[in-house]
Amino acid sequence: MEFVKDKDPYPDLRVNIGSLELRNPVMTASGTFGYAREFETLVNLHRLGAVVVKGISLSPRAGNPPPRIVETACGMLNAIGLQNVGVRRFIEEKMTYLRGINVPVIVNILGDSIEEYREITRRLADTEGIAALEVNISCPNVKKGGVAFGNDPRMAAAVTTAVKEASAVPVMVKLSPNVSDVTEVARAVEDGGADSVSLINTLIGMAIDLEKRKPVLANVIGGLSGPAVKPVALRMVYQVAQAVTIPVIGIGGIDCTEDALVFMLAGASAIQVGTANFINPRVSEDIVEGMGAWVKKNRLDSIRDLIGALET
Amino acid sequence: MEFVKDKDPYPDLRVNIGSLELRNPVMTASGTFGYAREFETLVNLHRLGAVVVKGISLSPRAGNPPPRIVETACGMLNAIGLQNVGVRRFIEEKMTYLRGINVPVIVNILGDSIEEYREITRRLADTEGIAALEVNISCPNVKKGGVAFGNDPRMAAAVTTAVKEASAVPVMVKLSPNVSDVTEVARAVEDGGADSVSLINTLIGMAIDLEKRKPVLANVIGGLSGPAVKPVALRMVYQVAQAVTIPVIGIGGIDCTEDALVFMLAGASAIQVGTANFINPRVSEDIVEGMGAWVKKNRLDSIRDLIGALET
Amino acid sequence: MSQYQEKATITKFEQLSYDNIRLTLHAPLIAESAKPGQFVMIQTGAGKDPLLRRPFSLHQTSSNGQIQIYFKNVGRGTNILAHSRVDEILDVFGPLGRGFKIHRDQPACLVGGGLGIAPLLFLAKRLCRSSRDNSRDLIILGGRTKDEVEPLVDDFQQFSMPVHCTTDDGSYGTKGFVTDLLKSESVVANSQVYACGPEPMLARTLQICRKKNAGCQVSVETVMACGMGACLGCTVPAKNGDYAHVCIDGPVFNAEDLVWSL
Amino acid sequence: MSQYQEKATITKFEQLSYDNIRLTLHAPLIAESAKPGQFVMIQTGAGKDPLLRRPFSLHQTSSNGQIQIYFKNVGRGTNILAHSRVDEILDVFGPLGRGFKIHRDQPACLVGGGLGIAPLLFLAKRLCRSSRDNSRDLIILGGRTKDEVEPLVDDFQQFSMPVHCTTDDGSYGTKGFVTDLLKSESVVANSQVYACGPEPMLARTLQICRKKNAGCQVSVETVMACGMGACLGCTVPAKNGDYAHVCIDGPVFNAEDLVWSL
Ligand SMILES: Cc1cc2nc3c(=O)[nH]c(=O)nc-3n(C[C@H](O)[C@H](O)[C@H](O)COP(=O)(O)OP(=O)(O)OC[C@H]3O[C@@H](n4cnc5c(N)ncnc54)[C@H](O)[C@@H]3O)c2cc1C
Ligand SMILES: Cc1cc2nc3c(=O)[nH]c(=O)nc-3n(C[C@H](O)[C@H](O)[C@H](O)COP(=O)(O)OP(=O)(O)OC[C@H]3O[C@@H](n4cnc5c(N)ncnc54)[C@H](O)[C@@H]3O)c2cc1C
Ligand SMILES: Cc1cc2nc3c(=O)[nH]c(=O)nc-3n(C[C@H](O)[C@H](O)[C@H](O)COP(=O)(O)O)c2cc1C
Ligand SMILES: Cc1cc2nc3c(=O)[nH]c(=O)nc-3n(C[C@H](O)[C@H](O)[C@H](O)COP(=O)(O)O)c2cc1C
Ligand code: FES
Ligand code: FES
Repeated sequence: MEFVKDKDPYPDLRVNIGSLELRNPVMTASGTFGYAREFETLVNLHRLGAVVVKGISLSPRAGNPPPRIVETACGMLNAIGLQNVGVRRFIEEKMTYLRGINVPVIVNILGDSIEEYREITRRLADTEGIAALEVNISCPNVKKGGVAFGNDPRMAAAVTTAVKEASAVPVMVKLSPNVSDVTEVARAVEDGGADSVSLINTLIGMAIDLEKRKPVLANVIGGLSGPAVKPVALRMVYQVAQAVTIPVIGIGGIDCTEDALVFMLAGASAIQVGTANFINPRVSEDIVEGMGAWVKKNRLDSIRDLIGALET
Repeated sequence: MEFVKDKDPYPDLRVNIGSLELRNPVMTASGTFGYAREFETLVNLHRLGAVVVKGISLSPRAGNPPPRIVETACGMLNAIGLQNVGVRRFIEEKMTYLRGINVPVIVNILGDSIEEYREITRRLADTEGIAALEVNISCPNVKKGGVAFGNDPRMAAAVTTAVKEASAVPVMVKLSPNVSDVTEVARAVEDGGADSVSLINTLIGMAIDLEKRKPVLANVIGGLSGPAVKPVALRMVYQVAQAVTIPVIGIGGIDCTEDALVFMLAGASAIQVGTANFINPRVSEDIVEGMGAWVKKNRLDSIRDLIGALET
Repeated sequence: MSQYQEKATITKFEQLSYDNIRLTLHAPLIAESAKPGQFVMIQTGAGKDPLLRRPFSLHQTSSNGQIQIYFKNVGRGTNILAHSRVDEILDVFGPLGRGFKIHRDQPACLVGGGLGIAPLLFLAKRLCRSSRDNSRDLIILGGRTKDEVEPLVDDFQQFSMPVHCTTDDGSYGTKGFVTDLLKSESVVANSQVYACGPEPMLARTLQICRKKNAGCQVSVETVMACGMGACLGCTVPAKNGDYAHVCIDGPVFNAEDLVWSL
Repeated sequence: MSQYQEKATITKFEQLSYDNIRLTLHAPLIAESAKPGQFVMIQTGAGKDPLLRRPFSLHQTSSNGQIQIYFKNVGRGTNILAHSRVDEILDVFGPLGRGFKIHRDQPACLVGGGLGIAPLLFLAKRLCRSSRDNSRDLIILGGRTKDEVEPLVDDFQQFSMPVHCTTDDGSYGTKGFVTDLLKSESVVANSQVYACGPEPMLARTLQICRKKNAGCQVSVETVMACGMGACLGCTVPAKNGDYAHVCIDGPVFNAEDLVWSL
């Protein structure tokens, strides 16, 4: 799609995720930004590229018993257990606010079965104000949950196709890093009809309390996120960007402008900020500003010139 | 195997790796302790449980061009490229010293083909003073190298069998964390005849220099190690310990006594200290001391009481 | 209920005992809007280890833009703070959570155990400032040893309320637990108890309040990542069957709304 | 060649210019055994970020157990050190690597560019202490601006050797590069040049030495993890086709043994 060289004094940060045009590449990662409202007093939401909301399932989920989180070296483990209000209450209680904040809203969905994925998609299909769906096929926290889909290319493709068929908006599929070959899954979901892929979700990890002789998390295992996982995320984004033709969204340990930009060099058309929102609630907006300043300083026509521009 | 309740005043830290009895569970990880001699002025080598030497190939390898290492958040990436003196010079130049230090020496081997693995094993078979072999089927740094074996259960089993047949000493197989299901590979090498498994090797990662628009490592990708990977390592050790009946050696981000002990709670019969040797060259001996103190403080009969004692 | 992220300069460093430190910070926006029982999230280090902010109750605020936290050095984050110095700058985020609900018409009984004393100073100030009958109010402070209690007594004595102290080892005040005192002390029926401290103490406090049918508000702790309702990590089981989130539904709860192992 | 891991107390903190700091540390074992050109690995932070030690040349050692490092604040690790204070303790590991080979019978020419000046003070001291003819020795110090050079000149002037200075911007000494001076200066043929500084400077120095057929020893830098030959991460291409490891084969090399982009 063509961009009219934009007139305004601001640097051109616009990017395309397939048919979805964003004013800048900075999104917030699912499960780390609530339903956006939590951040309204801290972030100028309308300045973000997009907001990805907490994962939604067909019926409400209470989530895992505590403890649900534990800090690790330069990272954290979480076993929230996909607690969420369910698709009905999401539409009734959350969407009204989300429609008003003038930023593309991407709804992260999850399910136990292809049917559930299809059904949530149907429910959301006739809801106004949703810019895209992000399909979580990779959440490691719920035993019967997404993990199975994310690890099997065929299942991953099947879920993608089911959602794509029922969806009124572009479909972004979120990949799991807990696989031998992430490019294989990426190609499978591309063939399945995905409009884009986002990665990485959390790495499966564990922490143990020596004195108690017990796992720290009630769920035993949890998802690792934060700066610790950035090198793995960057490598996978680089590999996937070369393996598929659809846009790639980079996620994993991003907490500053420089991080965001190296993910774009590796081939990401956009990025998501996750755990960093907990440490600096303003970080997503800070990165948007930082990107603008960087584009100006380096006299780029557009941030798009950076996508995949890595020299190897 | 039975232990005679030991008489000496020291706490009982002895563990068995199959037929191999160690005076304590603390080993040094391959590639992070050179050929032991580098540490002779800093560590009382004879106080360690075992020393695992840098990976040895059939013929010498120059390794990758620089830069080979880069620091990451609570970790580091390395792309040494398996630089080593080759099996002949290893036997001639290194073994004489290693025979003299009164600590079990475990030789880490690698190859491009099953034949190479078998051939190195043969060469080492009639070398005095080797306590065990550790088979690296997982080093992510060399494109044609181990990674293929480590990711394919059948190939992993085949390498294991080849080495086992030619080996005069117990065979420990070192597993890659870059797989969808590490227990599947673990079971495969167990069936292949492995006497024990050690894990994890490094996670494949990448770092990018924004200004240069280039990967920091000349090899583009490298292996992630250090505290950052500990939660992933601990989770995999826990899973593998439940999947196999042979002893498991825990590796990944261990830099203190508490780290070592939680790996044993998760099911490890012994542990290896890697990257931490670079930050505190004395760390392996410190951990041995710390274990002794901990066993005394908690009035355990033996450190062995801790192995797999995690309550879930 | 607005929140602020302030670069707060340390204006005062007080080591009240070997492990217990009180920091005064210049954070005008937080100072102005904070309520007793609310907390702040503080970034303890410059690097990424430790990664997450640490939660601390507001110990006091002042009209000239100062806030205070009172904390114990228990680990990596608090250890860094325990080595901070005047004029250093900390990134402070707050005020967060729901504070104490002040029942103006009921006699107040403040019960603090160990570091649980922290939020009560702020509360006591508010209580005596708000025009109400303080004559039957009461403060009970307890700790393991003298140095957990004594250094704070003066600050509490500035109010019209009587201050009773206990220590587990009897090194200061009455020997025993705050709850022993709470039981024996003639806590007027129908008074409102505001408690903060270790979980067993809070559970015991609730039992006593039930007997005396006094209201019981408690401030509880969990591990936290965000402190603002985004991570859903700070859950505790609630009476109604589902989970409460300490950072937004609390940290102060009506004790009857939570599940206790009594 | 023994190495030591010492908990070294900072005894002196000197900010020689905005970004350039000199630390004096009490590390008797290292001080006693160190040779000019050797380096130490220092743990900059308490936490695990930054994770690895940082390498610094030994700037000076003293008979009373003190060592000095002279460094520039370029990143996270050096920034932490730049904010350290007297009486704080640093974990220092060394002495490491191969230092300069002192050729007693040859006139010495010390050439330092920017932070490359650091190891030369130690070397100059040794050279003038060792009973040899210093009459034809020479010191050339250069930097981008005055504050990279001037603060160190006094220390170098304590020796019998003449000290020449250059700055890129001419704000101090001769305008230009150290190598310009090296060319013009009557560096006696068959003298031994000891150089440390940025790679282009070292390459240029080698070229000049070849013309003047003077010996050329250079101290080079790479990123390092262990500093002691264990990680094999610090490689540079060597003339003989394989790799040299800066931490054990260097950091001081005969320039002719390395590969240069001339
Ligand atoms: C709402 C709230 C208000 C608080 N107010 C205060 C206060 O006013 N004064 C004060 O001293 N402390 C307070 N705490 C507890 C304080 O947050 C912890 O002591 C602190 O996070 C420990 O961080 P650390 O890095 O020093 O310890 P870590 O290294 O993280 O852990 C060291 C030890 O402290 C324990 N610990 C860690 N986090 C907590 C926690 N959140 N609560 C209890 N124990 C913990 C760990 O289990 C571990 O045993 C509060 C906690 C909450 C949730
Ligand atoms: C043998 C040896 C001796 C040295 N002696 C001195 C000395 O006496 N004084 C001094 O100021 N510096 C010296 N250095 C360089 C010093 O080690 C680096 O400046 C330091 O490691 C930077 O760490 P940092 O965390 O502050 O920077 P980082 O945050 O790690 O990196 C910041 C910037 O510094 C650059 N950098 C990182 N490591 C090095 C390195 N090893 N060499 C050059 N640039 C680097 C990075 O590329 C980056 O651009 C020496 C290096 C070596 C190998
Ligand atoms: C507390 C928490 C909750 C999360 N919940 C979800 C979720 O509901 N759905 C999802 O797809 N990913 C979820 N994630 C994963 C993040 O969206 C992101 O992929 C991951 O954390 C890596 O990015 P980061 O390192 O920037 O946090 C969650 C992460 C965290 C830390
Ligand atoms: C510099 C470096 C070199 C390594 N070389 C080898 C090797 O030759 N063979 C091997 O099996 N593992 C090698 N490893 C992997 C380590 O043995 C270990 O499995 C890994 O680093 C995880 O442990 P750690 O986090 O404690 O370092 C190397 C690791 C590092 C950091
Ligand atoms: S701490 Fe994140 S939701 Fe409460
Ligand atoms: S720095 Fe590790 S071998 Fe040189």
